[in-house]
Amino acid sequence: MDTNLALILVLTPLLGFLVNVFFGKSLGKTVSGAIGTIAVAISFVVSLLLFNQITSTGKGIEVTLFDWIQISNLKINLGFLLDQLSVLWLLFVTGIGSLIHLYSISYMHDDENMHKFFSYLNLFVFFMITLVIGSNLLVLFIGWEGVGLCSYLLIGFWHKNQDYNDAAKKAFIMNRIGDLGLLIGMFIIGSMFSTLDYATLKTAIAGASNLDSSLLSLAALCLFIGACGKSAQIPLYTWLPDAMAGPTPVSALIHAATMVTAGIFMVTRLNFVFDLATDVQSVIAIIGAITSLVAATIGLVQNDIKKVLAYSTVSQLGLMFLALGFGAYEVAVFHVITHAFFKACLFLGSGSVIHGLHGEQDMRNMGGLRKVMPITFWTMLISSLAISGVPFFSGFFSKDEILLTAFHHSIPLYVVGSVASIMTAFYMFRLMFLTFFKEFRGTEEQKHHLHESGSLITIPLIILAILATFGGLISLPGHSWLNKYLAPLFTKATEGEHHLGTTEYTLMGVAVLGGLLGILIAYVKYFKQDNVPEADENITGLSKVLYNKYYVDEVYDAVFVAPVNSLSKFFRDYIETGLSALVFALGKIANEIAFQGKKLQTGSIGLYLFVFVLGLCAIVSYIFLAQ
Amino acid sequence: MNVSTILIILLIGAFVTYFSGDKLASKVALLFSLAALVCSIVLLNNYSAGENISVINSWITQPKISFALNADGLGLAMVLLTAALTPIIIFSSFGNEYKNAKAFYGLILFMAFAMTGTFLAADGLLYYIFWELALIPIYFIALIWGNGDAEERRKAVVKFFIYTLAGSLFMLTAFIYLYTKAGSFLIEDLYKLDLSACEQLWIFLAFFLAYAIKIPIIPFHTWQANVYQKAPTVGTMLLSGIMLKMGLYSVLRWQLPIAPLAAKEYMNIFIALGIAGVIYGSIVALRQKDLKKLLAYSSLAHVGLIAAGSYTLTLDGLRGAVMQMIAHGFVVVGLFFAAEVIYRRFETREIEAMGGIRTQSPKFTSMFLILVLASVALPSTFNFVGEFTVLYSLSQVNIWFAILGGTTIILGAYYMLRMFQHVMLGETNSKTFADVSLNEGISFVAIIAVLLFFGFYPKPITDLITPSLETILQVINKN
Amino acid sequence: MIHIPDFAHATTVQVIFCFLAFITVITAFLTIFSRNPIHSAIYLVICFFSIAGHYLLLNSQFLAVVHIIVYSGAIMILFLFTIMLMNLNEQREVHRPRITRLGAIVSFCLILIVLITIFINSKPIVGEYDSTGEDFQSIKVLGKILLDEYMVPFEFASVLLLVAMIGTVLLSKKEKLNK
Amino acid sequence: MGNILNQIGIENYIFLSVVLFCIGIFGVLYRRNAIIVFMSIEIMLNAVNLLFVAFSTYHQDAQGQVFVFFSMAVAAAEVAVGLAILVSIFRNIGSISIDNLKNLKG
Amino acid sequence: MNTLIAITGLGIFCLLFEILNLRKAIIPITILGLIGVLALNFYEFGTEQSYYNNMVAVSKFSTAFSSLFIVLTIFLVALSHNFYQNHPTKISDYVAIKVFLLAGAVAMVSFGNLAMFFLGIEILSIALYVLAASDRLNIKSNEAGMKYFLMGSFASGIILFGICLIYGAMGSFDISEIHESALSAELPIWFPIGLILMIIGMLFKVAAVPFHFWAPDVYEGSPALTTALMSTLAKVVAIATLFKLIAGMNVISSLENQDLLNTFEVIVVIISIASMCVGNIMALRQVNVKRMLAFSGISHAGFMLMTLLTVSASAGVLLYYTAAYALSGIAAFSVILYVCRDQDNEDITNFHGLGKTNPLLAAILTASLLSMAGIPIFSGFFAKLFLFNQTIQAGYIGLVIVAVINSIISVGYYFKLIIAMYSKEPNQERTGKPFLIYATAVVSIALNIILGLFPSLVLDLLQ
Repeated sequence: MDTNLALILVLTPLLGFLVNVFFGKSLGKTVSGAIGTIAVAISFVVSLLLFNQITSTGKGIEVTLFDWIQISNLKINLGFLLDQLSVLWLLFVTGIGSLIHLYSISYMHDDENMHKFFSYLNLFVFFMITLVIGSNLLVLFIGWEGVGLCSYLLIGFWHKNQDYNDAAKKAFIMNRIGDLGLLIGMFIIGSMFSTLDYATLKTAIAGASNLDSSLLSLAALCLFIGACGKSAQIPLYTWLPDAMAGPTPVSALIHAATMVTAGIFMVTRLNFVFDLATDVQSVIAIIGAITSLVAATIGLVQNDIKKVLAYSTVSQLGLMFLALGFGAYEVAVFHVITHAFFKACLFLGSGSVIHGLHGEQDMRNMGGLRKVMPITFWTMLISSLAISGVPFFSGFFSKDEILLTAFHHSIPLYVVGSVASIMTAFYMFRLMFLTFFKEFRGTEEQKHHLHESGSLITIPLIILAILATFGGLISLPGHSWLNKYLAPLFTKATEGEHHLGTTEYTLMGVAVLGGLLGILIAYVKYFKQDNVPEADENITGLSKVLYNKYYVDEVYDAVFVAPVNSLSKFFRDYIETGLSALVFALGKIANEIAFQGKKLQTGSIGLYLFVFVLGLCAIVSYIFLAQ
Repeated sequence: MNVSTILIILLIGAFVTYFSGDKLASKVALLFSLAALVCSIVLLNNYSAGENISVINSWITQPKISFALNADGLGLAMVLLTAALTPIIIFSSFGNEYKNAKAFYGLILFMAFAMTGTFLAADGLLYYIFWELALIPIYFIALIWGNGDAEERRKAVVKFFIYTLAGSLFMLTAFIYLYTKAGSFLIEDLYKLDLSACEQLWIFLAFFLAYAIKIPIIPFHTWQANVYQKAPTVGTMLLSGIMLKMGLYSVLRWQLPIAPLAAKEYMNIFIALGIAGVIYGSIVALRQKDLKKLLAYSSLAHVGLIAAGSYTLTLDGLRGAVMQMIAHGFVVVGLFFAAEVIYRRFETREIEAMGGIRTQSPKFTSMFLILVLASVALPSTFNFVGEFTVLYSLSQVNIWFAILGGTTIILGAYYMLRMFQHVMLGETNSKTFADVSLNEGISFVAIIAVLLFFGFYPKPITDLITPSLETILQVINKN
Repeated sequence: MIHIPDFAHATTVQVIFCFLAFITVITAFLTIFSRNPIHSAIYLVICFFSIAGHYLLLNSQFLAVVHIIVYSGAIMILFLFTIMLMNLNEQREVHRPRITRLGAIVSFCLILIVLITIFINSKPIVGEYDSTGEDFQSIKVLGKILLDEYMVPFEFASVLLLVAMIGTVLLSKKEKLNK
Repeated sequence: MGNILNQIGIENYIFLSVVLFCIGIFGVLYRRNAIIVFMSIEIMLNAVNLLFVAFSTYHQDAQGQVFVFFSMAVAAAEVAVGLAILVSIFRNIGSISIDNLKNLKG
Repeated sequence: MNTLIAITGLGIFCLLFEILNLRKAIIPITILGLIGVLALNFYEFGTEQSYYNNMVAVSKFSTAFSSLFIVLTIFLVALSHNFYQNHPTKISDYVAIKVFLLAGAVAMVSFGNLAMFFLGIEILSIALYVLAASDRLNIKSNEAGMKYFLMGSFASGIILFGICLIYGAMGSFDISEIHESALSAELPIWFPIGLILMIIGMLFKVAAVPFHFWAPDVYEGSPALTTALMSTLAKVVAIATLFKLIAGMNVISSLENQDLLNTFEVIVVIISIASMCVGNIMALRQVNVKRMLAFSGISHAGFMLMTLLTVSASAGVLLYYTAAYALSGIAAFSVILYVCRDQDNEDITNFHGLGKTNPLLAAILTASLLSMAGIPIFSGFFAKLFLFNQTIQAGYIGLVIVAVINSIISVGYYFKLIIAMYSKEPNQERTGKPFLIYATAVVSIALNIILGLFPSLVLDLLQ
């Protein structure tokens, strides 16, 4: 029964994918969209069933399908582990996934390759599910790389544009850098504990008497590098903003709600490993904090609506890692969930805007859409409030938890996190003001066509907005359902719920004030003073640096890509030809000797006989005289 | 029925094909290659049923040389690879017209014959003979049916021939030396030899030269890219899909067990060479202008990793290497076929001249992409299984090896995707690109099916090769 | 060591040997150094006669006669005919490059020194030479040996001569160029 | 009668023969006139013949002398063939200098 | 002995046919006769016997090599038909000379007395001088004949001097007597000097460096069929005789007694290496195919000389090597004869596109070149293999490595020809399919391959 359920869970999206691949074109756009959506929806239903089962029994379900890879001391099964964590993830992956599929039916309706889009989405869901429910690291790795692939496919969905293709390639390769880390981490773990299976690993670590802690730290670090790649943390974050080249639903699903949280999932999954590697945990926290700040600062000045959201995603992911770094896994998970709600909603909202403007993404050319697109506006506003940490929206609770945790561990990181939060509030409302308020700044042509999106788009928005509002309820301070639910996963006693004391309330207040401050500044700057960001060429000073993302891409290009490319050219033009010439040189030398030798063969009998006699003398004297 | 049947089928096939005339040649060749495939599957069945399908007959009395074919799991796996790829390769050529087709297909079958023999031979000399025999057909295939400037081609092909022959002659010398010690060329007698460390080193090096050139391991690879580029695609497929594996297979079968001390002593150097090949090949591949050359360098990178895996002398390393060999064999044949498919339509191999194919040919794009992804070892393809195992084994030797070798997954993705982007994506190409025909599609689908099936379920192959690899390891570790 | 003849107490035989040897060597050199081929041929004839003298000294009269018949009588006549036929007597040899002469002299000295040194270095034959007293070189004995023991080579020599004959014919025969 | 070699010594014959042989070699190398070269070769053969006879006496054995007959036959045959070749060369190029025979080289 | 008599008789018959005006029958009857002789020779195989005061000593060695010579002569006679088509009046002479040459060759491997050896080698040489110069109106042929003659007689003189010294030391020309007394410690120095001079003379005949200079010029200048004869039969005869001399006169043991063995072996090794290197490297830049094969022959001489290091054990190997080499040589030369019929030279350009115009002949030439290069399944490979095996067992691994390197170099020029045949466009019409040439080519290459598949057939003959 469990096996069947698990298989249905996994295989329905795959089936959807296959159907769409092979028959999508002939089925027509709507049907193929429907098939895609239904496939994910079925998975969602199965997830619900499983959730129900888990909550009632409190025990995870393990399913082993067959032996997959045999390595001398490792036996790797293709198997699934459905426990609290994975089912939780399943719920929002398939849930939000279904919504976004639904949304896409309308959003992508004008695209000739819609069936392809749905097949890729389904494939993504398949891989994401695999990632989440794999019973060992290697199955996770299938999903891990698989979602990377889908991300590649979907970013480059409009493949006629080579810039998009570049972005897709960049995403894939950046991810692969992380994947190498993950692989190495797996290798170390595999050789240390002879297993990659979560359950076995957990017992093995618990039972191990004298662990080589430095090796384990190394493993944890490598795994974290993997997480960095997938979850867009410094230094591997640059792909995520570029990934916005893909269709907006993709950004919502993959690059906001689900795939990018895989890193957090993995770290949480292996909490027992990271718990033992405290120095790595500090690294994670620091990197998370820095990422959140850096991304937030860049987000401050971006003008592309999706780019703002992308940097915001990076920033929020940074906050989650901050929490992970303190071992507050459930807090991170909480934020993952709330973030999934409001960020998906934001992206879909922005998608709705872009859809309405026929592809315009520059906020400088927007404005005043509040009236034309009320539903979009309201849902986005709710989500913005949530992300800014305005009280009682879901983001408030989760972000607050993170900051609280940070405060308890490290004041500096707390400050960094808080600053990032304030900035978040600022740029989110900068976005809101620039997009929805004041007058429309686009062309007349666009203005003429402005309209609210259809119901297939607005319904998911509304659902997500509701979730973004109330999502915080699952882990109210002091009465956290989530913490209880997740408790079986963690070996260490969790940080526990923070007692709501003075400190906590003060901090909460500070956070709220900070959020409001950000909103206020945005209000003043973009509503009151009616500023519109300058055109690209007029941006100067610090803003220019920020606008150009600290030139990180350029630096990477100069430090990594360009050297590799010139090295490649150098190898191709010099080493290869040189080596080749070296081999040919042997032949040339022989030929040259032959050429010289030919001169010796003069045709003169006298010379021949002379050499004959010399040879004779040499032989005879060597044998008889050289004693 | 024993393993010589398959050799006989292929040999007779070669002659029948030659005499069947230009028109029928391709079909006859396909028929015989399929017969060989069927035969190899039957043999595999018999083998798994525990039947003895090896052959040993004395051939030359003095010096003692036997006609000995030994079919163990490893050999059979390679035979199966050959037998499966040959029909695919032949079938893939159906879209091309070759002048003097009877000779062309005859040579292909003959080459398959020789390569199969190499994989099966259990007598050093017989093995050497097959090894050399395999060289002749490919030489002619590349020379006569190749493409590009004739003078350049001649140069490349002759260099290839002389180079590989040079390496193998040293191997022959080593074999003769072994014979003077063992009094027999039979592999089990050679395994039993107790050589001093110094002797082993020299023998190891002599073998290494032969294999390093054939595989190729840097810096002995300079023949490769040019020949791949100049040879007709069928030849390139044979070379990269099967012939390279001869070298790798031989490392496992001959080099390591015969000179284990040297292998152990200098393990790190040879692993490092393999890994250097990975990195070097990947980097050079990045900036190639010719599609086939790019694939050639990618091949260099992949086989570097396989070689590194073999030299780890661990069960994982060997097993991973073998799996990777098979996987790489299929994938590289597929990729070269994709290059050929493009060539058939665009008459060019310059990457610059391509692009914008995707919009015109969704099927081809999908299949090509799957092959590209398999080549970069995406999990769920067979290549991943192999690569993971190899990298794991490397990590057991030294974690740095795994890290450096692992760069293949980054660099590999970089150059392959870059290639894919420039070849397939972008604005629709002005030239029309007809989507794959049924014939072409069948070849692709066959390859992809194999890669995906074993990607999820590599157990049959693992079970097949493990016992023989364990035997080899026992020999390696005998003292 | 070289047995330097003691001229003061030399026996007749030794004197004759030295004389003949001297003639032989000198005429041999003259053969080579003469500009005119006819002179060379004549010197060579003298050289052959001196060699025949050596044969006589060694008491092999039959061989000496045969030698004179074959060499002076046949071979040299052949040479002379050829020279005359080609009208070569006046022909002046083309200029020989110095390097050729130098090379010839060098190799001559070299091989002479090498061979002589080797023979000098070898242990000398000490004591009396055998003299069985049996007749071993009369015509009778030679005939017996030649036609009994050496019958096969004798016959085979005829094949040799036959081949030479066919060869010369083949080389000189003019064909009708009918095609 | 005693062995004549008791008075002369086989070594002297060897030396004489070697000197003669070397003169022959010298002649072959020194002269460019093919006829003289032939003659030099005859000198070489005669040097050997002389030594044969000397050895024959040394061993008191007739075989050496018998061999001289064969050697003479060979010399005659060689001269015949050689002159035939020479004649045809002379017919073709009107010269018998072996220096003119340098078409084949390299 | 019977073989020798029969061959000589056959030669005389050939001459008679001309008198009887049976010109057309000469070649078929000669071939039949030679086949008969071959049968006779086979019949004698295995009998160890000496005839006529040990003038002719028949042994396995001599019969085996004689058979090889006879086979080669059959091929050469068969090729004569087309080659001498334009010289109908001389054909009997040509054929008779070849048959007598064979008699000389047989005498050289079955001699029991140095007189026979000397006469044999002279018959062979004189016949070759004649054949080399036989294209009497062609200045190149004249030159070749003259060069060969001068140098050959020079070498004959040295051989004769060697024989003389041996006689001086031994007092006998009989091989078995020499064999026995060679071991006595009281030998004068004349014996080893004589031996060395004889060996040097024979090295000239096999064209080993530094006595090789004549070979390329003579091969190039001679009529192609003569070149074929020289590069196959003559070379094989010479090396076999050299081997027999060394084996028959117990050279190794006697040199060992006199502490000269080491230096002798060093000399052999040096000459062998030099021959291989010079032959192969010089062949690289040759344009004329015959000249190229001459250099290739020099290098093969170097290979064959390696057997002299292991005289006691390598008779079979030598037989195999010579057979393989000569058979591929015959096959190659048949094709060359065909291709260069109407050409005044044998440049590689003549072979352009042969693969297209005459695929069979091209394949045969390819096969024979591959055999010479030592590529498996052709007997050339096994020849090298057995040779290397033998040599490594004797401990000369360095020599083998040099030989291996040389094999690699040799591929360079063999493949030049193959490439010319297959990857260049034909530049001339090639009409006609002369049966005898085709037959010779096919049969010789088939024999070559059969030897490759069943090396034991030949190899075990002399074990």
